[in-house]
Parts: sequence; structure tokens; C-alpha cells
Amino acid sequence: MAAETKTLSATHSASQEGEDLRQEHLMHDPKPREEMNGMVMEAMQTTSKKYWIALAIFGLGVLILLFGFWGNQIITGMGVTGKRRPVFWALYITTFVFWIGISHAGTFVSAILRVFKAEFRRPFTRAAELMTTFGLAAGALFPLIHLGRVWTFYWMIPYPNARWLWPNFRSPLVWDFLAITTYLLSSTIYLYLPLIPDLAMARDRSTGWRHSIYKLLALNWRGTEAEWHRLRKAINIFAFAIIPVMFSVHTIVSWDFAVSQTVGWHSTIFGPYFIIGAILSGVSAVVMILFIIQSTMKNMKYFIRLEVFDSLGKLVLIFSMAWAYFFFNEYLLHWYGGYQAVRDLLTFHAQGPTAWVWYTMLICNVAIPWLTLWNRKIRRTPLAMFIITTLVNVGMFAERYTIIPLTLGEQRFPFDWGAYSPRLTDISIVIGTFCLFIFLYLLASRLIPLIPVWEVQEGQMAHSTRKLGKGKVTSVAELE
Amino acid sequence: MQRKKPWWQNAGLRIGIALVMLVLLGGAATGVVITQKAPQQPIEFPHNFHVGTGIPCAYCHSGAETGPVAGLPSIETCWGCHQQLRTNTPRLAKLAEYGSTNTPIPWVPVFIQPDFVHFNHRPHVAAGLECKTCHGDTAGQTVAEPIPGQNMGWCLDCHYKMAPENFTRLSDCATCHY
Amino acid sequence: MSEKVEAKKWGMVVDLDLCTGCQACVTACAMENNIPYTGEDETAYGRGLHWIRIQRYWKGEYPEVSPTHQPVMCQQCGHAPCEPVCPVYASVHSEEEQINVQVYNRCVGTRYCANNCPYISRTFNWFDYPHPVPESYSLNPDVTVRRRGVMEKCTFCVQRIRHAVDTAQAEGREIEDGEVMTACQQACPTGAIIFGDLSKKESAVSQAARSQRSFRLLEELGTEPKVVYLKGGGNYGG
Amino acid sequence: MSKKLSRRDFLKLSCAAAAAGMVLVGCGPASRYVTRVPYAEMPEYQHIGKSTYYATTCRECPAGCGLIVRTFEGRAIKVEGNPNHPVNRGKICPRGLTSVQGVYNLDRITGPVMQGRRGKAGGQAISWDEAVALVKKRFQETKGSEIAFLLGAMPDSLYDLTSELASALKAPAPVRYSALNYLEGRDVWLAVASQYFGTPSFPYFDLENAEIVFNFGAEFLENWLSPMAYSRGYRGFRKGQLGARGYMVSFAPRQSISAAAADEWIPIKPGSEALVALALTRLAAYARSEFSPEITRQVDIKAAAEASGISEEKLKELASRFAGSNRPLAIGGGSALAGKSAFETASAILALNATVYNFNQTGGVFLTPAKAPSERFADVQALFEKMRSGAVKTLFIHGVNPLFDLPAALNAAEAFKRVETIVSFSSFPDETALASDYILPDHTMLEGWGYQTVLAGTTRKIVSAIQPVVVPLYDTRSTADVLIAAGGLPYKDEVDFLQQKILPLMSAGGTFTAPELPSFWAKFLQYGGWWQKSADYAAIDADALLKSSISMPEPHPAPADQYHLVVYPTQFGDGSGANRPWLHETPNPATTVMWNSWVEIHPQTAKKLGIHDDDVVRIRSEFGEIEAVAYLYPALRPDTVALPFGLGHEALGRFAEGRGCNPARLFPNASSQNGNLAWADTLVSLSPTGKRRPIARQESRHGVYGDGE
Repeated sequence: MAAETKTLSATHSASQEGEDLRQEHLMHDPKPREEMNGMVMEAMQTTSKKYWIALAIFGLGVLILLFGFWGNQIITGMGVTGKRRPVFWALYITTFVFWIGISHAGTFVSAILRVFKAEFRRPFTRAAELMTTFGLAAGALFPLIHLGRVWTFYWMIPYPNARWLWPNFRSPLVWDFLAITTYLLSSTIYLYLPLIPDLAMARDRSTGWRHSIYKLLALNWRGTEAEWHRLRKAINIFAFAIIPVMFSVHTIVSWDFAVSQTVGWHSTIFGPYFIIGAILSGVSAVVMILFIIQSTMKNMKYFIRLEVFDSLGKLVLIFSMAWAYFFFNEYLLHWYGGYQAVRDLLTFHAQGPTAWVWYTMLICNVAIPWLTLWNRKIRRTPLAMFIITTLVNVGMFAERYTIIPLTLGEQRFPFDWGAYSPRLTDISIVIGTFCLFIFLYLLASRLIPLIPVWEVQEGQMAHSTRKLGKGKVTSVAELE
Repeated sequence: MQRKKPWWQNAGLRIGIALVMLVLLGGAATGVVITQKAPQQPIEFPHNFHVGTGIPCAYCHSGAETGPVAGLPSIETCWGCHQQLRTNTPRLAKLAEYGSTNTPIPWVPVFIQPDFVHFNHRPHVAAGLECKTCHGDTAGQTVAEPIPGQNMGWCLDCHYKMAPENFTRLSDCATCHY
Repeated sequence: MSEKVEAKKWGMVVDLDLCTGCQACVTACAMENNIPYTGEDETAYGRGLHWIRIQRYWKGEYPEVSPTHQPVMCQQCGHAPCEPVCPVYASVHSEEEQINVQVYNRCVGTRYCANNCPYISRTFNWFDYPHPVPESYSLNPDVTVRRRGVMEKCTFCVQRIRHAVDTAQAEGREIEDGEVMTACQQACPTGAIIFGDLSKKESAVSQAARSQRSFRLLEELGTEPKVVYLKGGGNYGG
Repeated sequence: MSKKLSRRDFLKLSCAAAAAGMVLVGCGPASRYVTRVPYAEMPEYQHIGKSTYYATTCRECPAGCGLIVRTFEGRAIKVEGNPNHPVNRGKICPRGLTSVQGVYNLDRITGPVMQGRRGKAGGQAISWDEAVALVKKRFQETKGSEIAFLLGAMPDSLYDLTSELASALKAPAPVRYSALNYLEGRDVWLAVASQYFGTPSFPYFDLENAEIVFNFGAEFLENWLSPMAYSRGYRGFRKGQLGARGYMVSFAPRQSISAAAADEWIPIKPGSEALVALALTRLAAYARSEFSPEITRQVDIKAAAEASGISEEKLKELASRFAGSNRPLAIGGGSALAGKSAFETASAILALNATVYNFNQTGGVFLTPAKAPSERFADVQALFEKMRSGAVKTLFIHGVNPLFDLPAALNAAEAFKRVETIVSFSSFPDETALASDYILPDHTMLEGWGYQTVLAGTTRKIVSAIQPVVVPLYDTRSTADVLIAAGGLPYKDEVDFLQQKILPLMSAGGTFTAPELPSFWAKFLQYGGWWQKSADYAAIDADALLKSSISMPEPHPAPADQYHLVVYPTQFGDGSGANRPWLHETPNPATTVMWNSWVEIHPQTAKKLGIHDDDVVRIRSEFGEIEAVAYLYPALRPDTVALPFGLGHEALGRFAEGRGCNPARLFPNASSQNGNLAWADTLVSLSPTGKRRPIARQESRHGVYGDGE
């Protein structure tokens, strides 16, 4: 990659400077509208043999690992998993929290960065929003998967019935249920709204079945000024509205734990702790996905520049620090609280037979980002970023694993302590949801323009350079 | 471009779906009919006749006043009277067969509740409820016929109407489920 | 929660000075409540369905070592942590009997109640446990046989409570003290378990509960358990 | 081209989807009606939908606890204690509770069987007529002296009948034993009582009213003599009805539940119990400023202290405490009464009681007013010797499983081979039943008739009634009926025999009587037995005991690489409970282990030998070896290992077979001078096998012992 080591500080002529800016920022590297649309369409419509193989493998994974094992679990009973007394929640809820966390970043990256007008967001908001929706789809399965009697799940829905019974609105699980459905719905709409112009673009450039689908989905978008106006307004409203939803959803997920009396869960910092953890893992997941998109799909190197990795790397570093603060805070609070059972639990996390999970968590979440991400060079090496963010996600998985099965295993009565070990079904279903996520993403990558072309074009139109003293600075016109 | 029929107008697909639906709906209908229909009894016991002669229900369903289950009559109960009475109809011939060999009659209970519902006759009888309030007018039936929709809402509805002042107790989960 | 004055408050006292840890209560409970056995591998993995567990800890070092025994069953909390977290009211407070009821047919199996129970007194039906003929002949008809995917726990032998209430009602009298015996109490060879109505001052159980030795498990959580322990046998609470 | 989804199509599709959804949700079971069969004739006392309760007697161990069995529509639902029964007063142990799982066991023998080959399951079903004819033929064709009866401890009515039959056939008296017997040292008490008091009756220790109790190894809360009666005694002792809360000191190498219930546990060296008891006797007499009794002449306090590992000061302190108490009591049992010097130990314990004059005193020692049949191991040895010599042609076995519970060193299987015909009356396919030629299954406990004479745990005469609470589930027949029919005894059937036997009780001054037999019989069954209104014990005199001189037992410290062996019965009793799933699922009180056997090793010893928790350990004695899973048990002498008894079956159905290990394989074929099986002197060596087998325990190892899982 040419732009790798170029900086703006070296000796430079004016044209060189312009070239640098162009190389560095997508917004300063405009292409004709037609060409760019063509590039996105080409990326979307090019499928290699490898793609089909991957799609088939992950599709089979969904079928067998997720639905096959789940079916067996429904027929045989929850006992095919490794749960036991006292670890009644384990890998399923761990993965549930993990997916909900991942799904946060889409909204975060897209909505918050949109609200704050962070321009580097433009090429990858779509990718992040897709991640939100599919992450939620994968995650929202778990409350069902983990039910002992999933065939009665509809009792959690409030509806008038012959039994004269309603769900228990005091239960965090009902809040959870409502919050997740709300979030799924709003994030899907939030994904869909900015997609409309791109779908229209795709509609105009495709034939056959694709055309009919796009036509249906594009809602007869014509691109008139009035339509644009309404769309911008709608997106703006949603961008603002979805932020509190996002925060509340993960807070509510954290309340599943925090409102209980379980040792190690009963903590007031769980709300922000979970949100920070979610954003940390979510932003990391965005980096992972962008790396994969950039390195496997056509024309993507143009859209996804190093500046993206650089900026996201900074975000990861900041959230890793915030996470560390909360992690430390949890210990501080419990130290101050002085409850023996919690102290035993925290000691057990750090020194018990499963301490390796705890160390994995700390090393991956704190040590690795802090040691690497301060370095601009590393931040601008996509492969390194991919590895680091993967490790951060491993660390975040370990964090949830520590919070759920490892905490449940060590409650107030040492007589009842018990160690959970996952069995084939737990692991299969968890991998199955990863397959589901990837499968959906693979499908979407060939059905939906992964790059919000209009947003990029809008940004490029708005960007220009202005001479200020000897150097050039970017100036962004207000479009809305 | 050749005009293609959309997939949902494919005749084969439609026939296939129709067949599947037929099977499913037929099954469902059969299920509904089976569960709402009076079962086949070993002897077509004429409730109407017996009630008409003034025999109290508890003569044969003796458990209702003293315990949770009303019970079905043993061959002793039937044979006690019918040894003396008219053995000339086909139904009574069947009874005579059971009675003379002293084999139990495999009655099929009609009013049944699932395992997790613990219904108790005694307090209902003690509260002065008539049998027909829940079991329908057996004086008009030969074999007993089920009353559709006897579910939890049905119980609660009655409890609420009959004894609103005791509704806390009567709607307590532990009253029936344990 | 507004409590009616006349509400019965079933309660239990376990005298730890008399408890020898002999496990008769555990077996009696299983026999009364149709608790299935799970076999070696499952019990080894902590999936036994015992509604009572006798917690045995060791105190001291050899030769001054001795065990303490503490039977822990559902504490029938007055302010139960399991109740608010159940999304479908399967774990619900019985206003009538003032105990925690687990409604098996309403349970959807979130297992949240079990996580939130500080006494870990709830068990889960991981499978459909077989009741082969003729073993099934001894199943108690008054107790639901639970199927897979539902929670269960000690019920204070609610079927016996219901039976006694029903009988007393039919005979037009109050329930007598000692009329309801839980299966564990009935079996306990040293009579360490007392059961009865805590709201009556003169009942055996409330007299015992007023003992100076009495304490409740994890009292600091404010769960208001209906099971009272009497210190003794080297077991001084907690 | 564009094709719109027309409104009609959409409606059609959505209707179809809705219908499919309804079908999927609404599908109930295909048929909700299940045929129910009422009784053809309503049995007596049965009411529709209501439970019926019957009184009967537990046969799970020899104690004879009264039961009330709840039956519902002809099925035994739940076993409860009989609140009026003087032995257990409504209380019951795990084994009694699970007896419904005995009746409704999945592995019962469903009818008489002629075994094709000994030792193999399966065989040819025969009819009861053939079976009775066969027994009759054996009675007629075998010489009286060549017939042998080998009986278990229960029920007593059958023992009485068999004794009558044996004398009618001029056969030797039936030999009776039970594993519980030699594990608890029951026969030792009988020998001591015969020797000093002239009657073979069990002493009754009034634990309930005692103030200070010295317990030499008796597991009175688990299996010893009459566990329910002594558990009640323990309650009274703790409640301190006559004063302060009682104080108990337990002398035992291993902490059983009973030893753990004591206020003080003294891990005495195995084999030194007699010395300690005698030393305490002497010191107690000294503390009371009395002459030391004759029996203690030989004892040297210093030597006793050395042999037992208890300091002299401690002994003195204990003795003065004992002597200074108002109601002191010493009891003994378990491994203390199972060695070569068991007789001496029991005598010494009685002497300790005698020296504080607590015979026939509240909180002291009484003699139970019932003569107990002899259950000496020496008789069993003699019988097997006779079999080995070929002098037994026909052997009848009931209620006992010699191939399982006798020492392997006795080689019962070899002796069986020399017997022409073996007839087993077992209800279950246990090792012995499979090794016999005919299995003529008896009813199980809740299906059969009988009575049980209460031999221990009471000071009244008690005859406890056994009646069927359910009709027999299978084609089984009461052994008593078979013997009466085949042996030509002058009874119509078993009930007739029982009625004739209880006839004398009508005028014996019990809590009830009746003018004529049928009403007496009805009451006898209704109350669950007959018992006297108040205590009726023969006064006993300590003179003979205190003046006797007993040989001083030699302490036998274990060599460095060998360990003393303690074997104790668990909830499985003599091993016959091993086919009940809920007894397996009930955790062991001390270790919380379920579904398997283990070997208890002190953590220090284990460390020394490089044994870890859950390691499979080979335990080798001079007479055999077994493998068991190690459990590091902190309340055990480091020079001792302990094994639970009852598991390790090679047969007995799906729950018992191949589960655990059988400590009887380690026992010597040795009886002491007084005829008890002397297994407690056995020394064993331990070696790790390198295998691991985590056992099921309820406790969390990590939580309780702090080590990883």
C-alpha cells in the first residue's frame, strides 16, 4: 500500500500535498458518480467460487450447528448442554451478551458519529449497521435457545388470554424482551432508511430478479429534492432517537444481572460497564469486518482507507481505557463494600482454576490495545488491526464468560460451588450463531450495496481544501 | 423478454402447498373433533334414563362428596341393581357379561384435567354447586359429553363470579397447581 | 405487599443441635414429591434433583475436626428474590399460604429464579426423567410429575397443606397445630424439623422460632425466610 | 417485466400461512381420553380418590420399626413411620423410606424359576405347584441331617416357622446371620449378655436420659441395633430432659455420623478400646474412692494410654468426669466390637457402666426383654465347612446373600458347588439366587405377612405385625406358605401360623387385647403389632461381670506400610438395598458421595502415598484385594482407612451390578473365641493404580476442601 508511511509533515510541494490528501482521505479523492456507482455494483455482483463455498459452509453451519443441535436440545432437554446447578446460565447468555454488545457498535459508529459529524464514518456506516442488525438477529435467538421450554416462549408476550395472566413486568427478562425487540426494529429501520437511495441506485443498474427485489425495496425512490429532504430528516430523527435506545438496551441487558442478588452481579456500575464493554467489542468487530471486506471484495480499497483503521484504532484504545476504568472500579466498589462472598469470588476469578480466563480478559482487553494502539504505524496496518481487534473480542468474550458461568459457579455457599464445562451442544450452537451472522453478512454483501454511495458522494461534494498559510486544510460545507 | 410466471403462480408448487395444507388442516380438524367429542365407552350408559329415575349422581360417582375424585362406578355398583333388573337389552347384555365374569368395566373418563391441575370435588360440592353446573345436563345425554373450553379461564371466571370476596384465595396458584 | 392478618404463615424450624446429617429427610422428600433420580454421571455433575441438601462443612483440624450439618431447602422467603425475576409468574407468592409456589405448567424455563436464589435451593429438570413401570406405581398422585425444562423446588409439601386445609374446611374447623407435617419433618429421626403456622403464637413452630438460638440463613439479604435455624451442633449461623 | 403480487394472491398466501400457524400451535395430543379401570370389587377400606393407610413393620434391618404405608388405588405410595410404635415413634430412615422401590423394583424375579445353570441369569419358569412339589420332594428324599437352612435376619415369623420345620424334619436348626450383625458387633453383645446375665438378650442403653455418654464406636444413628430408637434417644440426650444438655465423648478411629455428633471425638487406636474402657473403669472407681473392680486388675493405665494414644491426664480427666456425672453411660459397637478381642471390649464397656452403678437405672443399661436367636459367625463357618465336606445335600436360603456379604476367604462359592440342590427364596436376582438351582421368590416386604420380634432398642416386649399393604405385584408366593405346604406342618397357611403364634399375646398384658382371636388379630394388624404397656426388663446384676477376669487384649499397631481397616454399613444396609435408585441418589451423610463406593484415607496418609482425591486405589489385605476411589477424609486416623459396606455387587439388577466395591473380600475367615467374625484386626496396604475415576459427590470439592475440580 502506497499511502502506508506517507505523512504530511515531510518536505512537500503544493501538488504533493494535494496528492497526499487525496491518497489519505476518501473525501478528497472524488470519482465521477457513474464510476463510483459502477464500482459498488461491481463489488456487489462479483462472486467467486470461494464465495459460494464459504456461503455453503456457513449455511450448512447454520443448518446443522445451530438448528440441528437446537432441535435436539428441544427434544432431549436442556441437559444436553453443560449447565448444572448452580450454573444455570452459561455459554448461551454469554454469547447473547456478546452479540448484543457487538450490535451496539453499528449504531454507535453510525448514529453517534453521524450526530457528531465525524466524516471518516461515511464509507462504513452501512457495514456497521448491517452488523448491528445481524448481530441482534443472532443474539436475539439466545433468549429462545436458552429456554427450557421454548415452545411456550409466547407467554412472555403480553396478550390477553384465557388464563387471566400477564407477563411479570417486574422481571428484567420482560424488559429485555421488550428492549431487544424495540432495538431490533429501530435498528432495522435505521439500517433501511439510508439504504433507500442506494437501493434505487442498484435498481437502476440491475436486471432480472435483483431488479424486482430492489424495486420493491427502493420504495419508488426517485431522488427528488423533496424525497431527499424527507429522508435526511428521517435519518436525523432516527440517529438521535436510536442513541438512547442503544444505551438503554444494553443497560437493560446489564440489569438482567445487576438487579439480581447474585454475588458479583449485584452492582450499580453494571449499566455503564456493559455499555463500554459493548462499544469496545463492537468497534473492534467493525474493524474486523472492514478488514475482511477490504481484503476480499472488489474495489473496496478505494472506499476503505487507512484513515478509517487509524480512527477506529483510536476509538478502540479510548474505550479500552474506559473499560479498564470500570473494571478497576468494580474491584474498588467491592473492596469498599467488604462483603466476604464477593471478595471470595473476585479472588477466585483471579486465582482459581479458571484464572486463565481472567488473565485472557485482562491481556486482550487492556494490555494488547494499550501496548499497540498508541502507535500510528500499527493503527495503519490493517492486518495488525484485524489481529488486535480479534483479540479484543476474545477478551470481551472472556469478560462475559467470567461474569456469567464463572460467577454463578461461586456463590455464597461453598458447599454448592460448581464448575461449568461447555459440552458439544453449547459450543455448536454458539458457533452456529457465528455461522448465522457470517452467512447473513455474506448474503447481504451480495444483495445490498455495502458502501453507502450517496453518503460518500455527498461527503465528497461537501469537502474541499482551503489554503491556510503554507498548508492546505480541509473544509466541509454544511449540506443539510 | 419472455414473460415468466412469478414463482407463486407455479401450478406444482400450489398443488403441493394445497396438499400439505389439506393434511395439516385435516389433522387439525380431526384433532379438534376427537378432543371435543365424547369418547367411545365400553357400554353406552344412558345417563338420561338413570337420572330420570331419580338416582342421585353420587350413587355411582360416590367420591365427589368426600374427596377430590368423583370416581367411576365399579361393576359391583352396576351389578348390584342390574342383577335383579331387566337384562334384556343389548347394553345390559354387555353389562351382564362384565358382571358375570366380575371383570371391571373399562370406562373412559370424560371430564379430565391434566396432571398439573389438582381439582377437588369436595369443596365444590360442599359449596352447594350442582353437578350440572360443570358437567352439563346429563339428563339429556346418554354417555357423558365433554363441555368444550373447560380451561383455566373457565375456572377463574366462575370463581370470580361466584365468590368475589374469596377471589384471592380462589385464584391462588397453589389452589390447583402443585 | 399488604399482608392480611389472618393469612397463614407456614414456617419451619430446623434445630441444628439435633440434626445429625443422616439424610432421612432427603430421601423422604424424594419419595413424597416424585423426585426422579438422575444416576451417577448426572449427580456427579451437580444435576441431582434433591430438594433438600444437607450442607456439610468441616470445622477444625485433625484431631479436633468435626463436621457441621445444615439442611438447606427452599427458605420460602417472605420477600423472595426468585419471584420478581420470573417473566411469567411461574415462581409466585401464594397470598393464601404465604409460601413461594412454583407453578410447573407455567414455567418456561428461563432459570432466572435459580440464579437469583441466594440459597441455590432450586433444581431444574434437565431432561425428561423416566419413570418406568412398575417403578412409577409409587408416584404420589398428589404431586405433579415434572417434565423437562421446568424448575422445581421444595414446596413445604403444599399438597399436604392443601389436603389439611380441605379436610379442616370440610369438617368446619381450624387446622390444628401439627396437622400438617412435611415429609422431611415426618421422617427426621431426631425430630430436628418442626413445621407449622408461624402466625400463631402458641404453635410449636413459633415457640421454637422465638428461641434465643434462632437465626435465618443470609438474613442480611432481607429475604425474610420462613425457615428458621437454631444454632447448635457446632453450627453458629451463616 | 414486472409482476405484482396481486391482492388476491397475497390474501391466499396469508390465509394459508395463518392456517398452518394455527395447526402448529393448536395441535394437542391426538387423543386426550385414557381408559381408566375401576375396581371390579372395591376392596375393604378403599375409597375412590382417597388414600388408605396400613400399619406394618419394616424388614429392612432387624430393628423392627413400625410403618404406616400410604396406599392409593392398590399401590404403595409412601412409607411413613408409625407414630404409635414404641420402637421408632413415627420416625424412619432412608432405607425404610425407599422400600417402595423394593416392591416396585425394576429387577424383581417375577415367578418361580428353575435355573438352567448355576450362576447364570435366566432359566426356565415353573409353576408354583411344581415348585411346591419339588420342595416337598427334597424334604422327603434328603436325610434330615443333610438339609440346611440359611436365613437372614428377617422376618422373625419365618425364622420361627423354619425352626419348627427343621425340628420336624430332624434337620439341624436354621443358621441365621446378617452382615449388619457382624459389622455392628451385635452378636458380641449377645455373647456378653449370655455370659454374665444368663440370657442372650441385647442390652438397652438409655441414651435418652443419660447425662454423659462414652461411645466406643457405636454407630447408633446409622445402623447400630435400633437406629431409630437411638436417634430418638439422642434427641432426648441433647434436649437434656432431666437436666443439662448431654455431653458425649466418642472413641473411634473414624468419625462416623454418630461420632461426629459427639461433643468430643477421640481418635483412638484401633484395637485399644478394651484397654481404654478398662482403664477408665479403674480410674472411675478410683475417682469415686472405691476399690477398683476385679476385672480391671490386670490393666496398666500407662500401657493403656500408650496403646490408645490418649494421654494419661486425658484418661483421668475423662474418668473423673464420667464418675462425677449423675447419669453416665458407656456404649459400644461397630469396629470396636468386631475384632478378635470383641468380647473383652464389650465386657470392659459394660464394666465401665457397672462401676458407676447404672444398671437398671434411668439413663443406664437395661436388658431387652426378648431372647435373640443366635447369629454367630462361627455357626455360619461350621455350616459352610459341612457343605464343603459334602454333608449338605439340600440348602434353603432366604433373606441373605452369602456370596456377597460373607468374607471371600470363606469361599462360599466353592462350598456351594458341593451342595446337590440349592433353593433360594430371594425376590431379587442377587448373587446367591443366581448361584442356586431354584429360585422360588418370596413376596417383598410390603406384600407379605409376618411378625417381627423387637430384640433391641426397647425395654418392653414388642411383637410387631407385618401385613401386606398391596396385593403381590408378581407371581410370587410367601416362603412360609411354600414351607407349610411342602413340609406338612400343621397349619392351614401362613396367616394361620401367625395367628397361632400370637395367641399367647392375648393374655400377656399388652396395650390392647380382645376376647377372641379374630378381633385380636384385627387389632394386631391395625396397630401394627402388640406391645406391653410399660417397661418389663429383667434386672441385671453387675457382680459376675465385675468379678470376672478377662484376658488383656494385645494392641496390634499397624506396621508402617499397612493400615487398620474400618468397614461400616451405610444406607444400603447389608447390601440388599443396593438395587434401589433413591438409596444411591441419597448422599452419604459423611462424604456426600452418591452412586459409588469410596475408600476414606486421611489427607496426610494420601499425601505420603501420592494418592489424590478420585484416584483409584488398590486395597490389599492378606485375604483379597479390591479397588476403590479415594476420598480424602479429614476425620480419620492417619493409620486407618475406612470403607463403606453394601456396594460391589456382581448381580442384583441394573442399579447394583458392577457398582462400587465389596469390602467383604478383604475380610478373614476368622472367628473369635466367642464366635464373632473378627474382621476389625485386618490390616491392609494401599497402592495407587494410576487410574482416576471422579465420584459423584454432592459437596463441591473446591468449596469444601479448597482444591480444584
